[in-house]
Order: sequence, then C-alpha cells, then structure tokens
Amino acid sequence: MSFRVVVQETPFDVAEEYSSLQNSSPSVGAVATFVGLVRDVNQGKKIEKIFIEHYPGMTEIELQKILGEARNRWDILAGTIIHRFGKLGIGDGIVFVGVASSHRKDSISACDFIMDYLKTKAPFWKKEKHERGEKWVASRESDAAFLVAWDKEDN
Amino acid sequence: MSFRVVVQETPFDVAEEYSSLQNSSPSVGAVATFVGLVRDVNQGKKIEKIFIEHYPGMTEIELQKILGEARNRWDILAGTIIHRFGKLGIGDGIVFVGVASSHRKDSISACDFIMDYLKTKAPFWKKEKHERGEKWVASRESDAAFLVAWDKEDN
Amino acid sequence: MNVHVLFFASIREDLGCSKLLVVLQNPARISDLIRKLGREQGPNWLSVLGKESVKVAINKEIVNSDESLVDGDEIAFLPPVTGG
Amino acid sequence: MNVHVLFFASIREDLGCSKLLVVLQNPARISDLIRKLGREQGPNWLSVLGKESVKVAINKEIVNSDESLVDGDEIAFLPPVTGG
Repeated sequence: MSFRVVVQETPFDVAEEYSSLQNSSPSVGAVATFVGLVRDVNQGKKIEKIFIEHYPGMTEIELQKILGEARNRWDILAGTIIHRFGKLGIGDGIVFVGVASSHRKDSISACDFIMDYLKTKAPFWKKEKHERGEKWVASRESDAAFLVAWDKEDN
Repeated sequence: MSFRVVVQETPFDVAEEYSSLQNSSPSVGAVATFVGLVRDVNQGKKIEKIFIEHYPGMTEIELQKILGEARNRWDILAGTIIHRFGKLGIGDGIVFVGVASSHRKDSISACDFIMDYLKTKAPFWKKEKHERGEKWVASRESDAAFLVAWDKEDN
Repeated sequence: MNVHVLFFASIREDLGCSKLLVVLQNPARISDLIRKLGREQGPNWLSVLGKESVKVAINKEIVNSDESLVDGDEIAFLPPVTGG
Repeated sequence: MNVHVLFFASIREDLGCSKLLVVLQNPARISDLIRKLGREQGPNWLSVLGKESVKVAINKEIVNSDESLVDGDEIAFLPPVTGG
C-alpha cells in the first residue's frame, strides 16, 4: 500500500504514476486518475501562462489530511496526489490524483472527493497572465457546494 | 474532438490513450481516466486468469451509444472507451475509459457514468479460472442500482 | 421465414450450442421462437432461454420478449452482462 | 510575545508585504493582531485582512479569528484557494 503526496515545481509523468498505482497490489481491480491542466481560455479570457503560489509546509499537511480522509471513507489500496507550483504553460499538468482499489466505485469516488477537497482546502493560488496583464483567479462558488454534498453523504 | 470506441484482444497503452485525450484540444483542462484490471481474488476465490466473451458488432454499438449519451449529458471534448476480450491474466487491463473536458466535473462524472452503463449494458461476459475449475461471473445487483441513480439525475 | 439465432456465454454452454438457423411460420414473435426451440431441442431450452434475467436482442438491439420477428433477423440470447 | 506573520497571493500583493515579525502584548488574539497591523501599517490593512473570505492559519492550521496567540506562532493570512 502506497499513499503519496508531492508538491513540486517540475512536471509529473502520468504514465509512471499510473503504473505505480496499477502495480501497488495484485488486488488492484480499478485505477481512477484525474489530471487538471492549464487550458487556453478561462472565463472568456485568453490565457498565456499561469503562476501557482502555495504555502510550503501547510500544503503538504492539507493534502495528507485529504488523502487520509479518502482512506477513511473508501476501501482504497493506493493513492497519489501531486500538485505543481511555479510557472506553467497551456497544456501543462497542474495536478495529478490517482487512486487504486479493488472495486471501481471506491477509486472513482475517492478521486472525485480528493479533487473537491483540494479545490477548497489546499493552500494553492493561481495567477493568470492574459494579453493585458495578470490576475489572481477568483474561487468558484460551485466548488464550495460540492463540499457540502460530501458532508451530507456522511449521514 | 475525438470520440473513440475500440473492442480489441490486444492490450491497451494507458500512457498513449491519456496523451491523446490531453492533446485533443488546447481547451482541455481536465482528463479523467478509469482502468479496470483483473485482480487476484474475486468473491473470496483466487483467480488464475479470466476469459472475456462478447457479442461482436453489438458491443461496439452499445459502447457508441453510451459514449453518445455521455456527450449529451456533459460538456466533453474527447472520450475513449477500449474494452478487451479473450484471455487475460492477473493485473491485465480489461477496460479503459478516458474523458477530456474543460471543467473537472464533466470528465469525472462522464467517466463514472460510462463505467456504470458499460457494466450493465455492454454485452461482455467474464469467465474466471480458479484452482478448481471455471465459472461465469455473476452480475452484481449494486450495478443495476447505480443506473437507477443516473436516471433520477435526469429530472 | 428463416432467423439466425445466437447464444452467448453461460447460455451457449448450458445449451451446448452457439448458433442455429431456425425456420418459423409467419408471423412469429420471440416467444414463438422459444417455444419452438423447447419443442425441438428439449425442455431444458425452455428453462434456460425463459429465465427472467435473459435478455434478447434482435439485430443487435435489446427488445421485449413479445417483439415480432422478420425474415433474416439475427436473434441473440444474452445472460446478464459482466464486463468492465 | 513575537509572532511571525505571513501573507499569501493577492493579500501579499495588496499589502506589498510577504512576511512580518510582530511584537504583541500578552494575551492576544488574531483580532488584536489585525487591529495592531491596521494601526501601524495603515487602514487598508484592516480592510484587506478583515475581509470575510480571508482565512487565517496558526502554525499551518486553519483557525477561527478569535483564536489566541502564543509566542513564536506562525500566523498566515490566506485568500480563497484556487488550486487544482
């Protein structure tokens, strides 16, 4: 069983991360992964590149908490969260989340859950560079709503 | 925009499939993938290998329908479903589902939905080889329940 | 009319048959086909094909058991699917 | 007591400051720290740090704004997060 949280400036390799999840145990019957990427347009504005700031130390603690909470809620065999910081260009991977389990719903739900929590709890901030300057990205209210939905599932 | 359905005997390459989803458009901001694998134990029995039978022709039609339904329900930029048939060993990939979208919930939900539909609608049958013989896998009632939940979301 | 009948997975093994060409009187429904197979091939065919969990496809599309048949149709009997 | 104060992202840019060592009278809460910063650095610090959307962490853990401070604490002011 391997549970990893990494915060790094360098790119991640999806193939390598997938392989390590797949090979984590002969009982793995399902691997769900999610990758978030820098896209060319956000809220109608053409993006040139982005910059990600984070709170070193706290970031790792929050991601570990989220992964731990996913392990409490679902039956998972391995899990990886990698989040990048620094300068990124269009098409670059920002975040990798991967979960291995015996049955499919555990890995898919855990992956979904981890992303929802990461989006609202992990101390990362994105700044976008447009044609006419730079702007800190505003948080989306819908993300807070997704968290409420997971809390309701507890009952 | 690329939407592909493949039924094949040979293994698939997750890295290659991921790359083609990621590169399908500069507007891709999210890629969710799911891989189903042959695991060592099912319902308490140690598996040696499995054999997958399907209904050639109908399989492809059903998978296309499922992918089309996912496109109706979510805003997705690319999607791939690959399902294998024939003899597979422990750790071998059975099914690959990958969806690219601008926003994360579209790709994650579509991936989840496609797997639920595939599990109950696509004409594949698994036979497991144990130490003491072979047995067709029984379908799980929980899978039918997942479909009902998606239907409720329509309203 | 002639119809092509296919049997898959556990059904194929239970019946020891993967495909069959069947000649039917016009008009005929799925239920007529099952009855004819039971009469000609043995009563266990009735119980295998008549199970509630068995789905029937005509020309690769799932249909109800009272669906009418047309000359040249491909009829498939499918046990519950277990892919993925 | 001395506390280490950190400002991130838009807060850091709005204030033109990424970190500050602050001397406080004992006992003190987050709200005392914010008031002191407003008095010494300018009233815009009050409006930036006092926004409802701003979260505060003590020693890398999110806390309420009435939390008490201890000598050596690391206090961070965080705008709404936008990672992933």
